[in-house]
Amino acid sequence: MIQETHLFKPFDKPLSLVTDAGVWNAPFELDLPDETLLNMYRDLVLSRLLDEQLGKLQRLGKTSFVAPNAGHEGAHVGVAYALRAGFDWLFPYYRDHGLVLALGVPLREVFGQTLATRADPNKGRQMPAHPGSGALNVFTAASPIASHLPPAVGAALSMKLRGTGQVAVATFGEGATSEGDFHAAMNFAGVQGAPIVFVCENNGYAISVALRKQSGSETIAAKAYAYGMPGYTVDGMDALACYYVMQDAVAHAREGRGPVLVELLVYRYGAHSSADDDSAYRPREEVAAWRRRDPLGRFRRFLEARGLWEEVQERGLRDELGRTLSAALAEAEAAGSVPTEWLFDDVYAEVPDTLLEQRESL
Amino acid sequence: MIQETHLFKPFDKPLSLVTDAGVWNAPFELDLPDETLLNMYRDLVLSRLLDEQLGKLQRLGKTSFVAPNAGHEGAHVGVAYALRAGFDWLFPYYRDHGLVLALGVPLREVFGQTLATRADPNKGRQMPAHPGSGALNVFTAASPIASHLPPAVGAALSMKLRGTGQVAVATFGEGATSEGDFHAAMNFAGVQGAPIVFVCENNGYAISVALRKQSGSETIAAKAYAYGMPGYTVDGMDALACYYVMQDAVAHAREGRGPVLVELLVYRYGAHSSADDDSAYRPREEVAAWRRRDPLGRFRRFLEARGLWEEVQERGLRDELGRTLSAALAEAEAAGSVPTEWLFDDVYAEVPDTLLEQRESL
Amino acid sequence: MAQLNFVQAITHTLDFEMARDPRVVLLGEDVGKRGGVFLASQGLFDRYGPDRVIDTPLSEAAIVGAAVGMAAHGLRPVAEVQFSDYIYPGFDQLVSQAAKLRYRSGGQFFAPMVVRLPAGGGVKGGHHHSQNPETHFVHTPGLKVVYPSSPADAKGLLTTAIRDDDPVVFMEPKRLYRAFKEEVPDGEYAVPLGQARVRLEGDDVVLISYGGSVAETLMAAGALSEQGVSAHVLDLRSLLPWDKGAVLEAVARVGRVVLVSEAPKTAGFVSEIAATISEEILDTLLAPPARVTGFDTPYPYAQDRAYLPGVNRILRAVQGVLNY
Amino acid sequence: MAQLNFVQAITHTLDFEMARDPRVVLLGEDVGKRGGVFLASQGLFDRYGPDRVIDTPLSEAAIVGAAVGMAAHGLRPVAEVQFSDYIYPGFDQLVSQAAKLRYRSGGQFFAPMVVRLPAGGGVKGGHHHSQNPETHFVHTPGLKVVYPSSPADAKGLLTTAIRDDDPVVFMEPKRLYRAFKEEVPDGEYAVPLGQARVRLEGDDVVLISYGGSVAETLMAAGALSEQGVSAHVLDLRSLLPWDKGAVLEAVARVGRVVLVSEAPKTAGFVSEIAATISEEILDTLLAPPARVTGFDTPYPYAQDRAYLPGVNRILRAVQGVLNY
Ligand SMILES: Cc1ncc(C[n+]2csc(CCOP(=O)(O)OP(=O)(O)O)c2C)c(N)n1
Ligand SMILES: Cc1ncc(C[n+]2csc(CCOP(=O)(O)OP(=O)(O)O)c2C)c(N)n1
Ligand SMILES: [Mg+2]
Ligand SMILES: [Mg+2]
Repeated sequence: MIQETHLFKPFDKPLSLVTDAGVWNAPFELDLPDETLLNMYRDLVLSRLLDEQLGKLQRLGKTSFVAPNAGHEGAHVGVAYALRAGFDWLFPYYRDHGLVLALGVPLREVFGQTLATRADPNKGRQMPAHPGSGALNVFTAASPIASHLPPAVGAALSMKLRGTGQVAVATFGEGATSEGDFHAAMNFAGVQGAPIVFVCENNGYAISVALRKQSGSETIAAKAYAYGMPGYTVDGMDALACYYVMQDAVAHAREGRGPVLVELLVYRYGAHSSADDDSAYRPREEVAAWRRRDPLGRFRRFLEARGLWEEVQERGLRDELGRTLSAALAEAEAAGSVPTEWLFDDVYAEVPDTLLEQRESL
Repeated sequence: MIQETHLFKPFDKPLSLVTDAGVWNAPFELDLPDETLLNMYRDLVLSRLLDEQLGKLQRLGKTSFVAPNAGHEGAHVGVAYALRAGFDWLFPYYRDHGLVLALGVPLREVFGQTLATRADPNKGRQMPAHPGSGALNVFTAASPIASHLPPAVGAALSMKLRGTGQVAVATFGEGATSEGDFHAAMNFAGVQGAPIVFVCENNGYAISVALRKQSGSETIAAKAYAYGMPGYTVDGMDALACYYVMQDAVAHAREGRGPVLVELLVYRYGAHSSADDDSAYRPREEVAAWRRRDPLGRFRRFLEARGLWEEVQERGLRDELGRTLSAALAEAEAAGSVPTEWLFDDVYAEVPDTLLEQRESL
Repeated sequence: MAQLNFVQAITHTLDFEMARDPRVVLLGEDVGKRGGVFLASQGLFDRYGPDRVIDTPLSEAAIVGAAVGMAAHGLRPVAEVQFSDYIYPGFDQLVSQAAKLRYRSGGQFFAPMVVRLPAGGGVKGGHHHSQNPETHFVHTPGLKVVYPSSPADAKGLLTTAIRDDDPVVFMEPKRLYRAFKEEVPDGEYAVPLGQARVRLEGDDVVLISYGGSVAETLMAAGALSEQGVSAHVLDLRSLLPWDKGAVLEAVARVGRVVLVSEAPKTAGFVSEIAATISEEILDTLLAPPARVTGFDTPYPYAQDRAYLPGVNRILRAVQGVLNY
Repeated sequence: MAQLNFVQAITHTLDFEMARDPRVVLLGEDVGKRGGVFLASQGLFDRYGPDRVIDTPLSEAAIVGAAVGMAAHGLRPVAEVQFSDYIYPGFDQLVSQAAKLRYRSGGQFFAPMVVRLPAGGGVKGGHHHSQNPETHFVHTPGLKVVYPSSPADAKGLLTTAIRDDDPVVFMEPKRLYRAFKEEVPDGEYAVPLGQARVRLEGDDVVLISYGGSVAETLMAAGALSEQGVSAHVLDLRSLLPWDKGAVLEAVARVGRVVLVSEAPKTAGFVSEIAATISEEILDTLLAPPARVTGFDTPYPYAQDRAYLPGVNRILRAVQGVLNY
């Protein structure tokens, strides 16, 4: 849908399809069924509610850490809907709960990972905000920034070599673009024409470091030139713009035309994490201004304008999702905490003698 | 001299000032005194003769390793003449003998480094082709590709912070642009506006790997965009084009306008090193075609066209340089080989007890 | 004398050294306005400005590598890597550039720099906010390695590290950052590298540790003393150079030793101490040198505390050594 | 059976495994047409094409990291890093991704991959073409580490490494690449990891080594035998897992041991063996375990041979142990 004319050019405006007022404003017809639009909205709201819920858990001392997603939901939903869930591979980072949820990772598992209970298929090995699902090809997130990008390229190369028709999608913040691993991955993908879409959730800050201290280029998308691939800059608060650009980018990769870089301009409303206080480095007015561009509000106005949504549905949805969240949380807690002995499993395919001995010494 | 209009744009032709026939063909007047032109030519020839001499030493078994420079001389001389020797800092790589010579590193030291004699101010610690000079601010070359680039940026930042008016120049091959360190260095320099010129000696191959398998971008200079700095592509077989572009780039950096990336298109006539056989991966016709564009021949025709050079001078110069080389080699050999005990020095500012013990155990 | 916790001692020392020597500059992720994620540089941006407290892009290679060049050019950079687990993207700069610059250039260039690394577990950080990579540094000729366990030592050793003419990896046990306060000398205070500190005098068993584990080691010593066992506790403080003299003297005198470290067991730094002890004073040993260490697994999240060599595991090892 | 040198054994094994299993792919700098700078993949590009023998850009992070993703996705990549000294730019991918993938994902994802590393000194390579970084790998839970010393072992262990479901760092002593030939089985031939090889039976002293140093160790054993001293020589072959059983059995029986390794001394892998020996069989020791290693300096150029633990240094250590 997005034509070659939208291919990134320096100083282009970010691509947007729905106005702040919720009006469809694109050079092509909307071609999504109402049901899909409603599901998208549901996922936007679910992600926001999950975020609030996780914040509560952390403040209650039930979990050690939270990485707020609020403000990224439009990007998350747009990316998730462009993928073939369980077929394509997703390489997410720690600020992607909304994305993995929309892709189908069960809430129970997200809570399980947050609380390190047996409900976490990753066995409670990592800090909260590191989701992963073998069943859904969601490559378990790792903390070292950008370190998942070279593996994502490797998986994409494997897809290409074996002609599986799959695509790899990797997400990361704009801070991640400064790491050598970003460069190594982009460059190898570019040279090999690997079927991968690099998705930068550019929220303007890496913890406290603002974009202009992070990167000399005007945009993140501009970096695509250095690797001979197309780059797009997109209004990341516009879920449909994210979706349509991603859909094209994924098709581009799937058709064997090589990798794409997509930059989604978002904002994190909250602090970097539960360990951060952002008041030292971000003006409150800036946060407020971005909040007015909220992806949920815009999508809701869009639905309302099309006659698909009313206040009563909103209340119903929020009630229902609230119950879903509580039920999933209860399930995750009920699964029980991860046993100490699991500490020694999965270092290797088989537990070696040294670790058996060490397990004894506990 | 080189105007903003020459600033790199994708698909620009490489910048050239002297035609293959040796005719000055630039949009501005040549402003170099004859003496400088003659010195440049002398340095071009000296570098070529040194290269031949080192090849011989290696074939005779007198040294273990050689990294041929032939084909890079135009770039080397152009870069060297744009620097303030002994004031600015140079961060060279292993294919830069011509460059360090033209900057003033004594031939004796180059031979000393090659033969690991006491004539090497670096004390014979590294393989041949790793020059360095504290006296001339030539940061001793290290083998890991691109690893000198972050230190070069650090030095440039120090120059900026302290307002010394110096500039750092770092050279590297096009293969080096794939390393994460290249990216880390370019990005940090771009953000900080560090006074550094990145000079890529693009000879089209990294050992056997051709450019199109190395990098997805059309040119190396195009990568400058990703870091918000200007990038130039230059005919690296044209010493004067290299010089004038470098002069502008160095001025740009010195005036506080930030870093620049300069790509010099060259070719290495020989194999990657004395350990390489290039016939497996490079067609002979390609090598022959590039040899016809030789920087020495072009510069000589240029001098001849201006009435500055004749066959008799050529013979005189080559004889003189031959003698200079022999004398320097003899001096370097006479200095005597590096003593075994030096093995334990310079690990730390002072030799620690552990190393004193280990020295005893020899 | 002020009562400071560990991280306050770091801030105070950085401030002291920056005021004293204009060549000292800080660089790292979030070290500016934010004051670092652990607030180790809090207030210094306001005091010394963006030229001396430099927020870097998110690249450890840029941080460590730029520090090398700054140092070679005459500054005294103190680089912060946000967690020691994130040294790896900058590892090549550390081992190939920082550690080898003086050697490869025959002493023409050198890199007087400090790399500060908040390290160690016990903070529910999972495997990328808990590791103890000191062995990698100790095994890299050209580096010096320090790992203090208390606020006063932090000041004394950071002062020395900043003034040292060689690259120093300065590790900080992050779980002790705010654990306790102690008197830290206000003015000039430098502790030489390579000197262990006797934390407790004793005759029945020698306990050797460093960094975060000194806390558990001292607790174990306390428990032992209640049982009438007198432990001699050595806090190494500096790992390269490490205080062979103090270790051999104490072990030779007592004959029994337990080495405590959070790092994974296999080929960890304390293996070096054990090897040296058996190499040099075998005949004085009344029992085999025992190691109590982290496990040979990635650092876990759920079992954060179980991974650490805790008091119980130390006591069991001491029993083994005493009953041998 | 064919007479092959070390590097030929590697090529032969890669060919054998690629023919056998279409999931096996090679990647690295110059591994294609050029066949690798040591010619370890010579001919394989012509045979298997650019999809299975992949020339990569000059980035070890890309090489190691892409191998992780390929492996997780179902291939069996064999990555070549041109010299082991150049693993460092890819070190984070090795320790943070390859080593921890299975663990962090609770076994949902894993990386069956091999990273081949031409390693070691004695080739006039200076400090960046001579290093022995095995200790870094051995100290990284999640990795397996192999370092054979002969063509037949190279085949047997590379076969096992490629088929292993965990990431294996496969080190190759480059100075032995063309040093000698031996019989290498033509067909199926796999040597399990974790089994030392007795290179010589003996009763007076145990010599333990691996990789390139096995050559000098055997020469020293030859010299000893002429002096009437019978050495028991163990070639570890595999460093993680390492064959504790064989080591403890031999040392307990003989009572005297010398450990030989090219890596720098401090906190090197053999320190682990010395520590384990003294921890587990202290009372069987008739002399302190001795180490003969590389020096705690960067690897030099001019003194290339002096750096290596040569026959003389080994013999001196044996004398020390015998005369104790
Ligand atoms: C290699 C590495 N260095 C440092 C960190 C610490 N760290 C965690 S998140 C973060 C900022 C990331 O910013 P960005 O990529 O923009 O993502 P965002 O959090 O804004 O979504 C940093 C520096 C890390 N996790 N990994
Ligand atoms: C980190 C690292 N990886 C690999 C190598 C091995 N190596 C030495 S030179 C070289 C090719 C460099 O090519 P390029 O940068 O284009 O420079 P050129 O030799 O063509 O001048 C390689 C791969 C190295 N020295 N360092
Ligand atoms: Mg961000
Ligand atoms: Mg090249």
